[in-house]
Amino acid sequence: MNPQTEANKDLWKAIYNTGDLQHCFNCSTCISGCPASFGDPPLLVRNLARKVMYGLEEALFEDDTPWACVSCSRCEEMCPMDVKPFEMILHIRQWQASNDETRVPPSIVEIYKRGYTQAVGTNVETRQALGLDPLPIITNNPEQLAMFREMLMKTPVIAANDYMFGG
Amino acid sequence: MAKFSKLAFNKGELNNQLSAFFADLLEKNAVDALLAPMAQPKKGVMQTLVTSKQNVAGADPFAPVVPVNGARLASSLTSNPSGKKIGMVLRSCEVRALVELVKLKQANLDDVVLIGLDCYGRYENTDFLKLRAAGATTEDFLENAQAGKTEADGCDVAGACKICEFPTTDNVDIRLCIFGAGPGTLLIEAVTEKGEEALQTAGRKFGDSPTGRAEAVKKITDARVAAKNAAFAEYRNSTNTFDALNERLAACINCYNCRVACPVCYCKECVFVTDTFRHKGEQYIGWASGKALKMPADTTFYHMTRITHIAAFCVGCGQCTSACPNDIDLMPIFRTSAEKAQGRFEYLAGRSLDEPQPLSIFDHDELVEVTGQVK
Amino acid sequence: MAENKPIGTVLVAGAGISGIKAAIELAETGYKVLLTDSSTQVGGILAKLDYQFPSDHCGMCRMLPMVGREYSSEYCMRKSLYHENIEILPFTEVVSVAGDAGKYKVELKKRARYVNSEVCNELGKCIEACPVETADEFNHGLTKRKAIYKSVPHNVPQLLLIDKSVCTECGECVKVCSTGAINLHAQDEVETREVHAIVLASGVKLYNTKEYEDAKSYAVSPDVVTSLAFERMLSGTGTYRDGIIKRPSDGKPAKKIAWIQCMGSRNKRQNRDYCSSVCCMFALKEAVLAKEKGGDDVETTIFYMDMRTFGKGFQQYRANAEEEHGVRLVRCRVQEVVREPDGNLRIRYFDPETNEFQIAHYDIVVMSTGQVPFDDHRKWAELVNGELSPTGLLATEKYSKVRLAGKQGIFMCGSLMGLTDISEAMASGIAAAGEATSFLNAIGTDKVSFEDIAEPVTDDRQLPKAAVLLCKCGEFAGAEGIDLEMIKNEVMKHRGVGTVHVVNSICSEEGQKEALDVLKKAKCNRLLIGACQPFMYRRKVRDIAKKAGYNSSLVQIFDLLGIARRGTEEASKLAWTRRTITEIKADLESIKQKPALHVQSVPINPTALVVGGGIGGMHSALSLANRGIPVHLVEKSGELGGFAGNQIAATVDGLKPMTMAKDLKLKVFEHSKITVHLNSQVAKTQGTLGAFESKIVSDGNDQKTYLHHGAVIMATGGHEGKTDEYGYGQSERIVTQFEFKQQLESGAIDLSTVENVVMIQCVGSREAGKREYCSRICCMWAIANALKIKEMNPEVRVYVLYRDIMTYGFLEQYYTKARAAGVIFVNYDLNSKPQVEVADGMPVMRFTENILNTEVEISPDYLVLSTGVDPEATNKELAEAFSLPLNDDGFFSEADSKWRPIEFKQIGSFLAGAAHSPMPLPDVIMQAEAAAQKAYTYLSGGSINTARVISTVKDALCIRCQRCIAACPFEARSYNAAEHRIEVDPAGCQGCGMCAVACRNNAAEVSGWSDKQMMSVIDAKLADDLQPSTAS
Amino acid sequence: MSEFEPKIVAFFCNWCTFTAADLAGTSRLTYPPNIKIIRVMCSGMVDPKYVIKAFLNGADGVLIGGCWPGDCHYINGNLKARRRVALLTELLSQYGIGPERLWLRWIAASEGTMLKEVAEQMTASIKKLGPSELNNPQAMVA
Repeated sequence: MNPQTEANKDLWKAIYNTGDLQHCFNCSTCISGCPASFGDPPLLVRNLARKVMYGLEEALFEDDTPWACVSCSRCEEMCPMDVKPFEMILHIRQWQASNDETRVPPSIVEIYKRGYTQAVGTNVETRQALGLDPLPIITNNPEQLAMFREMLMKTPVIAANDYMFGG
Repeated sequence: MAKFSKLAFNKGELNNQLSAFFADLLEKNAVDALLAPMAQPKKGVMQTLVTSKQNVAGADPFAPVVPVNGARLASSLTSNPSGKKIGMVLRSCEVRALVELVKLKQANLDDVVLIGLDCYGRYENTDFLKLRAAGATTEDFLENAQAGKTEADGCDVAGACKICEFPTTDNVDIRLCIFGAGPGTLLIEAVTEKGEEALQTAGRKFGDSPTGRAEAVKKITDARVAAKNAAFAEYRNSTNTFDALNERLAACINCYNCRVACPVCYCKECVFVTDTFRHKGEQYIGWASGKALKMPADTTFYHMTRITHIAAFCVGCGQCTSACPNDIDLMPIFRTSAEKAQGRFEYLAGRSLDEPQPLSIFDHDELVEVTGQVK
Repeated sequence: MAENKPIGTVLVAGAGISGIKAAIELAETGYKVLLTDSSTQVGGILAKLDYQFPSDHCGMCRMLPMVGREYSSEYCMRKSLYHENIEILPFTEVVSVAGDAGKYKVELKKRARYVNSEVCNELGKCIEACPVETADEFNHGLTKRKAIYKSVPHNVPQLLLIDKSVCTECGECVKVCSTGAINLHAQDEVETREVHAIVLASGVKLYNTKEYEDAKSYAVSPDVVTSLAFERMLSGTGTYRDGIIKRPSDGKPAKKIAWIQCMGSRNKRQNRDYCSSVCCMFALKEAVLAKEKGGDDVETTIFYMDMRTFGKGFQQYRANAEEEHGVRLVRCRVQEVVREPDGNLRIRYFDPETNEFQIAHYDIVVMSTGQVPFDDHRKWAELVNGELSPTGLLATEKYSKVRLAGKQGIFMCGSLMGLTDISEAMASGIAAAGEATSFLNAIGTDKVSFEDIAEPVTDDRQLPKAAVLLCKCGEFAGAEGIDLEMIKNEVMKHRGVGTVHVVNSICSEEGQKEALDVLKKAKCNRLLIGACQPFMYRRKVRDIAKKAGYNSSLVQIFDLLGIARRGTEEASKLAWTRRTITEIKADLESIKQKPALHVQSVPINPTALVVGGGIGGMHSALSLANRGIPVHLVEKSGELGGFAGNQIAATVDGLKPMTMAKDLKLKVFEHSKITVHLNSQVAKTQGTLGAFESKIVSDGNDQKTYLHHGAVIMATGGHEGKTDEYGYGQSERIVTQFEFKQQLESGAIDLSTVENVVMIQCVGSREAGKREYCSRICCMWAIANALKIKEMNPEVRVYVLYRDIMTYGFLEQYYTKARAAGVIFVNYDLNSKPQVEVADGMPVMRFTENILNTEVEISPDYLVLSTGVDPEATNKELAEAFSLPLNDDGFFSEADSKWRPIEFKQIGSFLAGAAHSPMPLPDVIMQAEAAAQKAYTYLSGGSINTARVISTVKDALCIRCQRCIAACPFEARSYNAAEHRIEVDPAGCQGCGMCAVACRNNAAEVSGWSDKQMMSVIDAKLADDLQPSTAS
Repeated sequence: MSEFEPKIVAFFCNWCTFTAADLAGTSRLTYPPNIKIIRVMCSGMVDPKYVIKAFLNGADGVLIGGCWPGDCHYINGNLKARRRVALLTELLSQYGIGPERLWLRWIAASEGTMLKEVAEQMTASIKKLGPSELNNPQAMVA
């Protein structure tokens, strides 16, 4: 690869503009304990940081591994140079999603629709059996749900792809 | 390729031819002076230093006698160099001792042309004089020796020579070769450039070939080695306790003559004659209390200490045995110890000028077995 | 009568090795020293280390004085330290510092130890009786100790103390103590002392895994230990007496050991953005030792980020560790250690070689813990109201590592300056002492005169007649005592004994008075005293003997208490009494044969020769000249200043070498005591300490001058390395770091037209067959240039291809700053070196981006090569001229890489700066100051007292075989060709006796250790104990 | 005669082994009294004459204690001592005094326990070997 031709050296400004990224000295602490690095292909946060540093736009664009991150933030806890790699992962996801709507994860549609990505509040009988009141889920409270949807619509990813959310 | 120059001689003419050769060396300034065994006016053959050709007439290098090991003489001549180029005619034990003395800064070979002799061995000095008086000649000795017989009416060559595995000389510039040279012929070999140059200035022509020399040398060496191994084994089995050693040294009177004769015992004054060993009366009484103290004391102590001092340098010339007024055969004591000591450090006395002597060097990671401790 | 100026006194706070070195240097120069330490033992961290690299062994005693050695202790420093001018106060803290420069009042709190060591006979009964057991912090809790304990296993005498935090005051110990040494209610004592200067050497607080939370994910099992704890596991006196390394949890021998580097260091998140400098070498050494002690089947792995082997000989040690000992280095910092149910420790790491994750199991994991310096600095800043620098450390004067900013008369050294390795601690200790002596000299304090009480001239021909005194102090009355009366009668009969007298406690005033009377009456000429702890009272006993007319070299003290104590258990009192008699008779034989020895006074030409007029050379010259020592400064070029002084305007850490050099040049030329010889070179030097003669050849007018001087300082410096690699010379866009800096500063490079700059580190360095050492400063040069580029034009892309970035210590923050500025650091190793071609005058490069595992092609506008530092070519000729050794890399070889870094083996010659090895400017100046101080110690007196016990040559016996010259480890013997005899340098000789053994007939002999003496001692020792001695 | 008590002459280097002996003394590690300690400045100072003198005067064993290679205060004294002991054992073993009677051991200053072990091992092994032939009154002391 030739950084003079195939790289956008200011890519990091577009993706993760806190200046923390530059502190990375590739010590591999983040990846040696990362649960997602067991996957195939493994999530290598160190390599993502490197790609951002070099400005390898296409390679980063097609890279699916940021989505494998389970947000356990171990990398953030242990990074000696405070690069906050978990933050970087989120920023990469945002950057990918805002430039390619296929990246928008279906779970956002779920959140928009039902306020949660997973079925919540379905365990009514068990809670009653245990003498607990039912969960105050947002779908039982339409105004809140509307306010919630209005707020979501203001976020760039949803605003740019309003067709997905029954506009 | 070694260069040989033949010196033919009719019967009885060996010494004359050699004198002529030495005279050429001097006359044509191949060397400024020559140290060679020569017949003395009255009797016997001794190393003699001459500077002009008319004095070499008595040359008799192959006379089977070495009254004093030549290394000691070479040391006196060169430790404070004369500035003159000296030719020295020496046998293998003398050259090997000299190599050790050079490393001990007691001799300097820069202006020396070493002329090595093939050696069948030497008689004790008294025996030699007796044989010469009875008319034996050097050539008779050489012929008998070539036929393997060194014994002559009751006398034989020294014990050290019988077991000496170095009949020929190394580290020399010129060699006078008689092994395997056939009757009436002697080959002068130029070993180093210095040797070759000296021979050329003396007008020698090269081109002859030493047919049969290698086999002859091998034959003699193998016989000597076998004799040595037998002698060492016999000594080591018989004398393996201090008691046995004391018995062998029983006749010793601490006259220290063996030290004087030894070429590699280079101290000006032996520590045993310095005040370190001039004890007080109370000390003798202390040692004798409850024991029987043979006087003079420090006999075994002297011999054991001398062994530690020269074990690394001993070349097995046998002069210690020859020098002992009470006929103690010291040579086996020193040669067996020397073989073990030099063997332990893979060192051989007299082998090479640039091989460091065992106790002058040491290494951080060697001899771990001595303490047997891993870090 | 000149008004008597006070004797200069210096407080050295902290008795680690740098504190000890500063104290010894000051004491040797003639000043009084108060050496305090908060712990009970002398030696600091080093008391715990049995092994130091590169020899992988100790060697601490090699820092004891060489010339004035008989004024100090001459035995292993783990036992204890003693010097006539040093007063050691253990377990003592500095509470307050009042007054200012030259007149300080310091308040010292001697903390209560509850055990009075003056009387304690260390029988150890109290320790056995004590019921309380707690973790022994000396072995990092791997072993146990009692409430009353010996703080350091190998100190003699043992300073016992009670740990009141665990002591239940049950009084068991008091009951069993036979000397009443224990007082449970002792109080701290506070004492105020006046000193003229202070040297702070309190060392550094070490990171420990309990206190700091970033260690939580590693310290998961007792088998995860710190590097210091691991040292205790290696030590013979440590946790496992047999030295075999076992797992602390279950004692199983450890066969697989891992080290994790940078524990607590290089961690911006925990705001410890610094490197602790020594842990990499620590780990390499421990790995090598683990294999040597544990056996070949021990596997050692070190997880690291940069293997920082920047010092002299460090890189070669690493290469040897990898090749000879198979230590495996893995460039990956691990996130956690997991303890498996079976106790094994699991580590998952990303292996750069295979580019895959690996999981490995280890018996022991060692955390290479570094330093946490800041609290000590705050404490000292308050105490001496000094300033703190932005990095949180005590601020120092510009260019100086040892002079505190704005605090005249207060200096610091050792790891207080930031964790240092041993050779730097030594150099800083000597430099601090140097600055202190300059200060004491300036404020006009006086020195101790070493002339002892006049040495009585005894008639050597007198028959030896010995007086024997046996000290009977309190505890001999105890059960295990020996029968002094029987000894008295028996020894009286021995020939040559004048009197035998039992004295009551020689340590007390009355005892000493009684002894003096006995000695005066007895009219003997030799004295043998049986006392306890012989080394404690040696000076007092010698003074008594001299007052009574005895020559002090004929006084011998033997440890009567030691012999008595050994006889406590099994043997009967009678058997031990007879053995004591044999010991006494052996000592009698020894002193009977001993000649009276006298101190020789060697005249010293108090002039110094400094070779090399760079910043280091000029600094040494000025430091000496300011103390009245005339200096000849010889410089081979036409001007002073050297490489840094003439060609480096500014450095990244704000130093201005050229301005500093201009100022130094001015001072040097103005100084009346300094004679400068430009365009001159030393052709030949002969002589020894105090009497050197050097032939100087000045090519200017080709005349030879002969200089006479007493000492030599080699400050020959170095210059940027040369190379022909990576296309250097084929394009003016391929330049060295220094050339790039020149062109950048001169404006020859217009950065606005530049897009990409690539730098390559370790060009022709750290490679077999080339420069096999690390030049220590080129990483900083590269980073400085990179930061300069980014500052002038942030748009320029800068790549630095490196193998290990050597920004040790607090230079790490510049590495962080460079990355933050966008510089991209790309790691390469020897089998994937970058490729460079030159196409129409421009460099075209290909290198491997090892993180993304792809090939990168780039044609940079500039390719900058870090070519390291070469020694001066003239070192070879100078080495021959001075017959001083060079190492294989072409730098001068110092006497001892650790313990005598700025001295040569040959006494009187010193070295500093790049002559020793490449180093940054502040270190050059520190070594220059240290070299000046060493020279000053010997030159200041005009003459020096040699030791009594030195080698002599009896010319009559000497055959000049020169075996003794090769045998002398200190090159203190030479062959004088003109006079054809062997000469001994009386100041250089250390009395080791190796020449005497090499000499066959005692022509060479060490006075006081003659063969005659030794053999009579052997006789005496072998004489039957039981046999009543005969009339002799 | 009571049980054979060997006499062992021990040359201890002042810097390491003598300190270890001191340390063994103070930390109650008593070692057998058969060891007769002679202090020398360095193991490199032990002249072969001393070892021979000791054996000829009836010593049953000679122990030389030195610093570990690399620890020597005089840099290489111990290495020279090791060569001399190697030479001595070669020469003396011919007359019945082999490596089992002439020991060289590295004992560092902090290894009090090692000193105790070495002293005990040597005393025991020479007790087993029996007295040296020169240690009986009838032997003619030459």
